Amino acid sequence: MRAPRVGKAVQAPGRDGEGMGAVRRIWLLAWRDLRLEVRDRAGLLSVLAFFSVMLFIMALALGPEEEPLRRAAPGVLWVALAFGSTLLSTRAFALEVEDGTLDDLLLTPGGKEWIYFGKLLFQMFLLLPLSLLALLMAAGLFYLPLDRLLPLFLTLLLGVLGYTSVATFYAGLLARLRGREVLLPLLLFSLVVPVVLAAVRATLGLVEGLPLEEVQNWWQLLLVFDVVYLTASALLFPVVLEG
Amino acid sequence: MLLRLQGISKRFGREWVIRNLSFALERGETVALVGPNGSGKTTLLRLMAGLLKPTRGRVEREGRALFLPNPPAFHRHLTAREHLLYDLAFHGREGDWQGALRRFGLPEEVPLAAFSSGMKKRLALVRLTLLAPDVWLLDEPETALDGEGRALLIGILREARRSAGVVLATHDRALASEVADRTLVLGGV
Amino acid sequence: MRGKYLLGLVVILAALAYLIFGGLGQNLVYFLTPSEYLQDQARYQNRPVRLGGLVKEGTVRYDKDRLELRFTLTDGVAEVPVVHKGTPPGMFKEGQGVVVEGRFQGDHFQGTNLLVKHSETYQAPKEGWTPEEVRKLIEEAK
Amino acid sequence: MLKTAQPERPDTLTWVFLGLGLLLLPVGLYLALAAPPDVNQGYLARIMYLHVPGAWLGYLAFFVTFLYSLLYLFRQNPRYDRVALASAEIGLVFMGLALVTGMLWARPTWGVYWTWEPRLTTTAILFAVYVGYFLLRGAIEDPELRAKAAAAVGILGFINVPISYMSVKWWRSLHQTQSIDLTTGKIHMDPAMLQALLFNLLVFTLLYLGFVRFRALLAVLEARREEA
Repeated sequence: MRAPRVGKAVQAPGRDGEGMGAVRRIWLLAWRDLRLEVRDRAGLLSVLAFFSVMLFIMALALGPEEEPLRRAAPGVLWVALAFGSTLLSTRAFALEVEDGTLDDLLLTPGGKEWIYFGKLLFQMFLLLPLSLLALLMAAGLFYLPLDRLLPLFLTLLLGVLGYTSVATFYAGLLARLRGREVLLPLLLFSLVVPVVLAAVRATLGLVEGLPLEEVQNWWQLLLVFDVVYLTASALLFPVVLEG
Repeated sequence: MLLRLQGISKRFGREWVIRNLSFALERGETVALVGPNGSGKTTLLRLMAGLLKPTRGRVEREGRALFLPNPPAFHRHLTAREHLLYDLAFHGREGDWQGALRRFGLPEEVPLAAFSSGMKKRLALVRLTLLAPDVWLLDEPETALDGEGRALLIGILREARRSAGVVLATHDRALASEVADRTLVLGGV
Repeated sequence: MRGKYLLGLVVILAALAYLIFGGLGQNLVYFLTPSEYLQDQARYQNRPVRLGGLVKEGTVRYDKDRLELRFTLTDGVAEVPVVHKGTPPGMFKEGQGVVVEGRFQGDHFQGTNLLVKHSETYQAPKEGWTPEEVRKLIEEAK
Repeated sequence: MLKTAQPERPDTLTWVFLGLGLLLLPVGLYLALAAPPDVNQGYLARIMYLHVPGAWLGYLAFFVTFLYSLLYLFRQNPRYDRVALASAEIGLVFMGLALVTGMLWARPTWGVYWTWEPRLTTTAILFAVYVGYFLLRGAIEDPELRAKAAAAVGILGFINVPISYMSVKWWRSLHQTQSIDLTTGKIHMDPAMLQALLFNLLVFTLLYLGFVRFRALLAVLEARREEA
């Protein structure tokens, strides 16, 4: 894997951590974490194993008839994605906590928002291919029709973003806490139920062949939640992480 | 004035680790922080860095502060080169990382998981010189270093005080008397 | 610093405003009306849906022995015959708004769950009503 | 160690709110029972006098939690955290009351105790968010981290309040829309019923204010014990 070139670090003009400098730092942080995660393997493999085991068991439990399987597929898919991304968001900060490097990030000059966005981007890098994989698996195991792949992918993007925006925030907040693996899903699920609900309904609509205008409303709802959660989390993140 | 603590106290749970302490650090000054284990040296350094908030009192800081923990913290899966490049980028700085690594006798392309604790300590010092903070906060920097490493540390600290302020927590009286302008003694609680 | 929070607040409020005024909602419905059904019958055939409307006056037939309730649901434009297994709920009466859960089967709607929708308007019985009338009214409503 | 002398016992205002609230509670009950029955629902409509104030005070309490959570994050004064905590706790009780009375009301009118209808779903989510708020508080030992984490839930969770409130307007659903519509100012209610409802709303608000002040005081004592 080749990283974007880090050799030519440019001194950010004016105040550190503003403008282009911040965008570059976010990108680099996400890329670095991806690199760490790929080299470590343990976290990535556990998420992958989790996805496949969950989908297999659910398919076994609900099968073998085609119709009930197809109806259950969106729900199963999103629950698997939600749990999987909780695992990943814990990983995003576990990378720093295990090696004791979270302090180094906090001591970088400028605001702390970039850390939030970097960690978020890292998870999106991993989750989007993973969710596509989960979608393909669901197509195989649950007879999920894939003829509207693009709208399905848009739904995945919006849903995963909404979920991850809150998950990243909480994972950061709880990073140093014992028992965070238990606490995180507990906290998250109540907050992101609207997101998961809207995502399931949009997916269901796409699977059942409803016209796009009908699905579009769920997309709008998802978009609103994404924007609100993303903005609020990014603003609150530095406040809760300091001190 | 680089750093000023005004009547700060810090409590963890029910334990007061630091009570009503005031302190000031000027540019060009090196202060040694001494005291027995558990006297709050590390906590004080973290308070100075802004990694902890005091329960009472105020901390004012000018410029960038960096904290070197003991043992130093690095990502195991990165090489020294990668780690330094990311650090430089995150801090928005440039520096001759290759020269610095050579000066400290460290390999560029070996994953840090394979580094000994002495090598990690050296790398941490390289990192600090490259990032060149205004306030250096070092927690027992002399541990795990061999004679050569120790000489390098003293050299670095002397360089640092020209443009920055240094606070180092140490159990090494000889080191403290060699580099420090004054000593801050933390007693038992 | 302050500008950052202000910007965030504006973004959040804009998103919520979009939710309110963005034409969202009318399609995220809890129930269908009969005319919506008739416009696109094929789509709703044999799919679990909720059908909402008013119980048409004079169409309610309740078979006590087979516990079968038949009535016509209307939204003023279109009408759908409904067959529901089970006793009608307390407030069920002609002219009342109801929501039926079930699916379309051939020419009629087979209900599995009958919910009565009441309005947000609360009105006391008019003056001049005799106590008997009020009591009767209340007994009917129970 | 105390910066200011903190009260050991509830102050006069707290007692006034609590006393007045408890004193007026039977009056509110009487008014509710004396209010005329509804044309369609008969005496059933009277559950409204519990249901509506419960839901309103729940929303209000969560709003107060939201406000004080924001204040806490920016001022770091533990007092704000305690008010946020107190308000969330009372809000949860009132919301629970609204949910239970709503279910009791739904069975005879709609025919079911519960259905996954937008208003009910969003209210259930809201309830779950604030249950999560207390689970979180219970799980974190460090008081500052606890307060920060809770404040974050108090802020992020609040977005569900306006959505829950507006859900009956945005979605065509089973739940009736607001009888007293705050967005348009229209009131669809017989004056006699309106009086009884508003009176009960007042009683509940007094009780809420009293409870929050009282609970916040308890939190002060708790914190002091934790520190001592």
